[in-house]
Amino acid sequence: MQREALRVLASEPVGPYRLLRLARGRLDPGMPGQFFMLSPPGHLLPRPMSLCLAPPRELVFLIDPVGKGTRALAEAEPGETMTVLGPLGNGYCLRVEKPLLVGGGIGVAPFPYLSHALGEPPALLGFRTAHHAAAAALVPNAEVVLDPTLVTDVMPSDYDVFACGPEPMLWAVARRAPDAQLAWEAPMACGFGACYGCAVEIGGELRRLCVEGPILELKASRWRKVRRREAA
Amino acid sequence: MQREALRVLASEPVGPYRLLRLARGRLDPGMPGQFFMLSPPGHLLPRPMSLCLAPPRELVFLIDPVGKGTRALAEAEPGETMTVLGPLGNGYCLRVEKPLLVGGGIGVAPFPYLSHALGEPPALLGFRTAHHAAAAALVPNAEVVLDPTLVTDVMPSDYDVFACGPEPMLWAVARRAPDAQLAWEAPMACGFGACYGCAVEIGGELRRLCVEGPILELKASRWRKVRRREAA
Amino acid sequence: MILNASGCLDALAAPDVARRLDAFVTKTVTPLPREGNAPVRIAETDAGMLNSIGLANPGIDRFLAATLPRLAELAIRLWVSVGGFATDDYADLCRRLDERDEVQVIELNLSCPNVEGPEETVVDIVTAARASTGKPLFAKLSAAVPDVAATATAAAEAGADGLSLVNTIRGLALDERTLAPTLATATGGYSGPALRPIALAAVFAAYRATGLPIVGMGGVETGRHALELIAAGASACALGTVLFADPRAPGRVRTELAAESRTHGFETPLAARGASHTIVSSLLSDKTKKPAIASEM
Amino acid sequence: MILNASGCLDALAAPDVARRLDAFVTKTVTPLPREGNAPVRIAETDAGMLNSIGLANPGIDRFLAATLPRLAELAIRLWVSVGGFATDDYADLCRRLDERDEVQVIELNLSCPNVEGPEETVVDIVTAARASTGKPLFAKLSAAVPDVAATATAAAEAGADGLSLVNTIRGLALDERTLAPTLATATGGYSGPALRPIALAAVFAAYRATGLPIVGMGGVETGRHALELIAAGASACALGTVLFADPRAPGRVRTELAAESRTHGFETPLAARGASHTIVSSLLSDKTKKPAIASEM
Ligand SMILES: Cc1cc2nc3c(=O)[nH]c(=O)nc-3n(C[C@H](O)[C@H](O)[C@H](O)COP(=O)(O)OP(=O)(O)OC[C@H]3O[C@@H](n4cnc5c(N)ncnc54)[C@H](O)[C@@H]3O)c2cc1C
Ligand SMILES: Cc1cc2nc3c(=O)[nH]c(=O)nc-3n(C[C@H](O)[C@H](O)[C@H](O)COP(=O)(O)OP(=O)(O)OC[C@H]3O[C@@H](n4cnc5c(N)ncnc54)[C@H](O)[C@@H]3O)c2cc1C
Ligand SMILES: Cc1cc2nc3c(=O)[nH]c(=O)nc-3n(C[C@H](O)[C@H](O)[C@H](O)COP(=O)(O)O)c2cc1C
Ligand SMILES: Cc1cc2nc3c(=O)[nH]c(=O)nc-3n(C[C@H](O)[C@H](O)[C@H](O)COP(=O)(O)O)c2cc1C
Ligand code: FES
Ligand code: FES
Repeated sequence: MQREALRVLASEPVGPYRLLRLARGRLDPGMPGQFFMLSPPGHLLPRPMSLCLAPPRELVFLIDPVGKGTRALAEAEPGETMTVLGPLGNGYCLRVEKPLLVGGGIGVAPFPYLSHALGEPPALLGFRTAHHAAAAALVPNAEVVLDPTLVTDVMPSDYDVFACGPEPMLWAVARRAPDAQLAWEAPMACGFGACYGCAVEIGGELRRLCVEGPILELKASRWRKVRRREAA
Repeated sequence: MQREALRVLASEPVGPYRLLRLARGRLDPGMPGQFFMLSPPGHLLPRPMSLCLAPPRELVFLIDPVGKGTRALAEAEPGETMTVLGPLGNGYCLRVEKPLLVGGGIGVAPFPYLSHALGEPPALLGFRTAHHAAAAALVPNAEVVLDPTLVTDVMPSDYDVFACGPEPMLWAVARRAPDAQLAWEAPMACGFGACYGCAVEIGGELRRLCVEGPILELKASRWRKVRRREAA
Repeated sequence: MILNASGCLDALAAPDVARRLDAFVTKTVTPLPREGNAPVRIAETDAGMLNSIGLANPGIDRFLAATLPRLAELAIRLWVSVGGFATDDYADLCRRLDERDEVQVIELNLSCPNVEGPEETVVDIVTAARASTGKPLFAKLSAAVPDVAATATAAAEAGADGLSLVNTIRGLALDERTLAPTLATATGGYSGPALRPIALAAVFAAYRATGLPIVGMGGVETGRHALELIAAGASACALGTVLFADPRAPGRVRTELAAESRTHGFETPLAARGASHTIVSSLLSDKTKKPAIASEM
Repeated sequence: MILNASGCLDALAAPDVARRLDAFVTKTVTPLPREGNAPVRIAETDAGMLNSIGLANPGIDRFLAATLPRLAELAIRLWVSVGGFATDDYADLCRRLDERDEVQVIELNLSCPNVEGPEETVVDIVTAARASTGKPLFAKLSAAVPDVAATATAAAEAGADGLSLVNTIRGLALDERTLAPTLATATGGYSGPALRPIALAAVFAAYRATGLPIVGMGGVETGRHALELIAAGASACALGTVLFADPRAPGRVRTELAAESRTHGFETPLAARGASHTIVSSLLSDKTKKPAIASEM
């Protein structure tokens, strides 16, 4: 766990998302599926972001500006610095035979780096609109489906599935591929086990996603995720 | 009392002070001795500042960066906007026969505008150092004295004195010229009578300096100023 | 409904500002005149400000004789805030105000941190005040209590018609250079943006506990902030610290509030009252069920 | 002395951070294991954050059997924070900890806003705890009381050896889009920069009232903030919310504090303890005299 103020190299639009390129400094890119805490300028708490790409001397993140913090991250200008902590959490286990990446929306974020590590396996990506699907260009060998088609409608069986996306998608994937490695999300204040804010129910107990996850398999234990409140 | 976001035209060093030039907008410059509330970017409360100069289409302030707020005002960059409220309070009464301006340190701030209104009468200005005395160049017909000489050591009698400066100076001036018009200071949160923060003792009662002042004559009533705490 | 917070506007010094309000709330009036505390009385902090004005006011006699008639000339609704040092003080003040038609509402300041607090409890004071006037009584409470819902309930049961939430909380600022307290009284009342979450929580708890009309306040600067207080349970909103920097806030916040309300699907701001609770309640009842997905697994 | 604030660091998950502290304070341990509250449990606000963790902890049995031995391996001073729902809980917890040499200090959490508070008073709990252990007892108090000096005095008289000030204050945040409470529990504990003036005031009042050792906390982010707490009366300083964004804060704040202290003419940070009071006291005695200038006029 290292922490450093990194220079913003570029912030490029990718559909509705932003690809944020940071100078890597002395930070280690870690394993695919691991994440970093990025401190948005003017905010108290950092925000968790999966590493998207790790070209030489860079760390690259794909950001969906859904709220105050992610908007501030997306608006960072080249030349500014941004404080980054990581890598954090447990990444995907890469020793599988027949990998398939299954993702939805901003869930594609960790896939470019993951795809590279796995030798560019096939990927199946679902998006709300063609505009959002611009992010698919970052993932090699990707097949795209758009709403109302769901990735699980067209997902082949007999693959070792790596999934990342909205919770309903993860549950649907897990029902069809019980061995899938799923990337979960929870609001996080620290990312390194200090705050107990990121609790999800694992094995019948509330546990810290940043310590036990964010990649979790369903098969390991009968577990349920406490449903996050559906706002209105 | 008008309020407007004014454009910063320039911020020029004058010795240790800053001359802040703002586009006047639709604000009235008011009478010499009146003041404006300037909102330092990033701060909750505005800060009171005497109008220093009123060239066409401008409002100009002389700022001594003594604390967080004044530092933020002094650091404003051309092109930024700054919210300004005013003119506020009661200015100097200009119907006098033989005016003399007596000031010390940042107390010279209202004198350029006042001098202009009075037809450039003589001025006697005291400063801590020659560096500070750079501000004297803004005041026509000024004679400068430097520490350890005090303005009251050399102040002639039989003038109608307009004074502005640190409190000990004001008291010393008033002792030698009981009719002097004195410009007082107090911390102010609002400048228009809303907060009761600027209380000073006038006529034996705590009253609002922004409503009754900031220009007060000593002769009008026997009054004492509550001594502001001398820090350490 | 947009009001000023007591002590944050003098309608006689700034009538144009006061006229933009739905009602003007006076600075707290006490039985005897008070000069207030020695200066320095205000200090800015990173996320708010401190004040130690100390209820400077002309006292009830001069208020009734001189101030109230002049306020009445402004032709706006008048709320008079009263404060005292014993139950009898409040009873007397209410009795005196009860005779005056100019006064629409009496706000009982039960919570100023800058004077020695009344020894008697909220219940005693509200009960005594209730017996002394037929005018609507709003109890102004502090959030610096272990359980604001309990205090609110006590005030309601004693006869308060509404609540004003929240007053300032005790804070301290030290001089940059000397580390001496900036205020002459050392500590003072903390107001402004830092209070927002505290005010929201207090309004939320008091609304749930009492359902009474509530004037929400604490760091309101925008229509969004006002809407949040209303969603938490306020029926009106008061502007305090923001007025010092922006005397135009009443008109601005009113416009923003109307727009924000529509953005969130409410025809009027008041239609949003308590909206945050509706969502919570449905959640709470959800919790009694097993999460659907869990039972599937 | 730089500590972490209880609940803001897990020394086992981040041993390198813990080793930079003068003592590590555990998350509050309760008699039985607690999962804590349902998610969402954290929310950022403009000048702070809210949490509703709800004292998630393994319970005293598992803590003593599994956690404490592992913490002891870190070879740092250990403070154990305990919390309960009745006086007996605190007494039992203290008795169990009293037997363990690994424990240097027991902190009594008397103030968590995320669980139903203990019904009995501070006095009862501190008295019971005092009777159950010879270890130093620090009473952790809330600033959400009408008179923190009175609470502090009560804790001191009941036998507390020191005070920890302050815990979080109840706050609420609403979702940007839906206006629903962000936290599943609706309200939560407010911490971070917004608390600074409140914490300073509480430390100032408690120091004056008791003179006890005080761990000051609330929004500390820099050496300057730590020095202010010490000048107000703290003898140590704890880092909470700042650790989430900056796990390097212990070392950084320590360096900054040493430098700031020297800038203000203090050889060590502790030499600044209570400095703000000295200046105040001389002022207060000033006030009894007539201002010199006034008598001249
Ligand atoms: C391990 C991990 C990796 C992540 N990787 C990425 C990534 O690569 N790219 C990316 O854009 N986002 C990623 N996220 C999600 C991202 O962290 C959140 O969207 C962000 O923290 C929201 O902050 P905000 O201030 O913008 O939103 P807020 O204003 O705090 O909230 C906006 C909305 O998002 C919800 N929300 C807040 N935090 C989270 C969260 N952590 N997870 C899910 N919903 C949340 C809120 O409930 C609210 O509805 C990741 C999250 C985790 C836990
Ligand atoms: C009517 C009026 C006109 C003024 N005109 C000018 C002017 O033209 N140019 C100028 O540079 N300054 C002027 N001042 C003073 C200026 O307003 C203060 O220096 C400023 O408010 C300090 O803010 P700060 O945040 O920088 O300092 P802070 O960090 O708040 O305080 C720094 C130091 O200044 C002291 N201080 C704070 N406010 C005041 C105050 N209002 N008066 C005296 N001391 C204070 C504090 O006690 C502290 O010692 C005027 C003040 C008044 C009341
Ligand atoms: C300078 C000042 C003076 C105040 N005077 C009073 C008062 O006389 N009576 C009262 O009930 N509240 C008083 N208050 C508290 C405000 O009415 C309000 O409750 C508090 O400031 C929170 O609102 P805000 O954050 O919008 O300022 C005062 C507040 C300030 C800042
Ligand atoms: C996520 C979180 C969890 C906390 N858990 C506890 C706890 O278990 N026991 C306790 O006494 N205080 C707890 N606190 C309060 C802190 O110890 C501290 O008193 C408070 O956060 C103020 O300090 P800060 O502003 O530096 O965070 C917690 C605070 C936070 C933010
Ligand atoms: S994010 Fe803080 S414990 Fe997981
Ligand atoms: S500055 Fe607010 S009343 Fe004078």
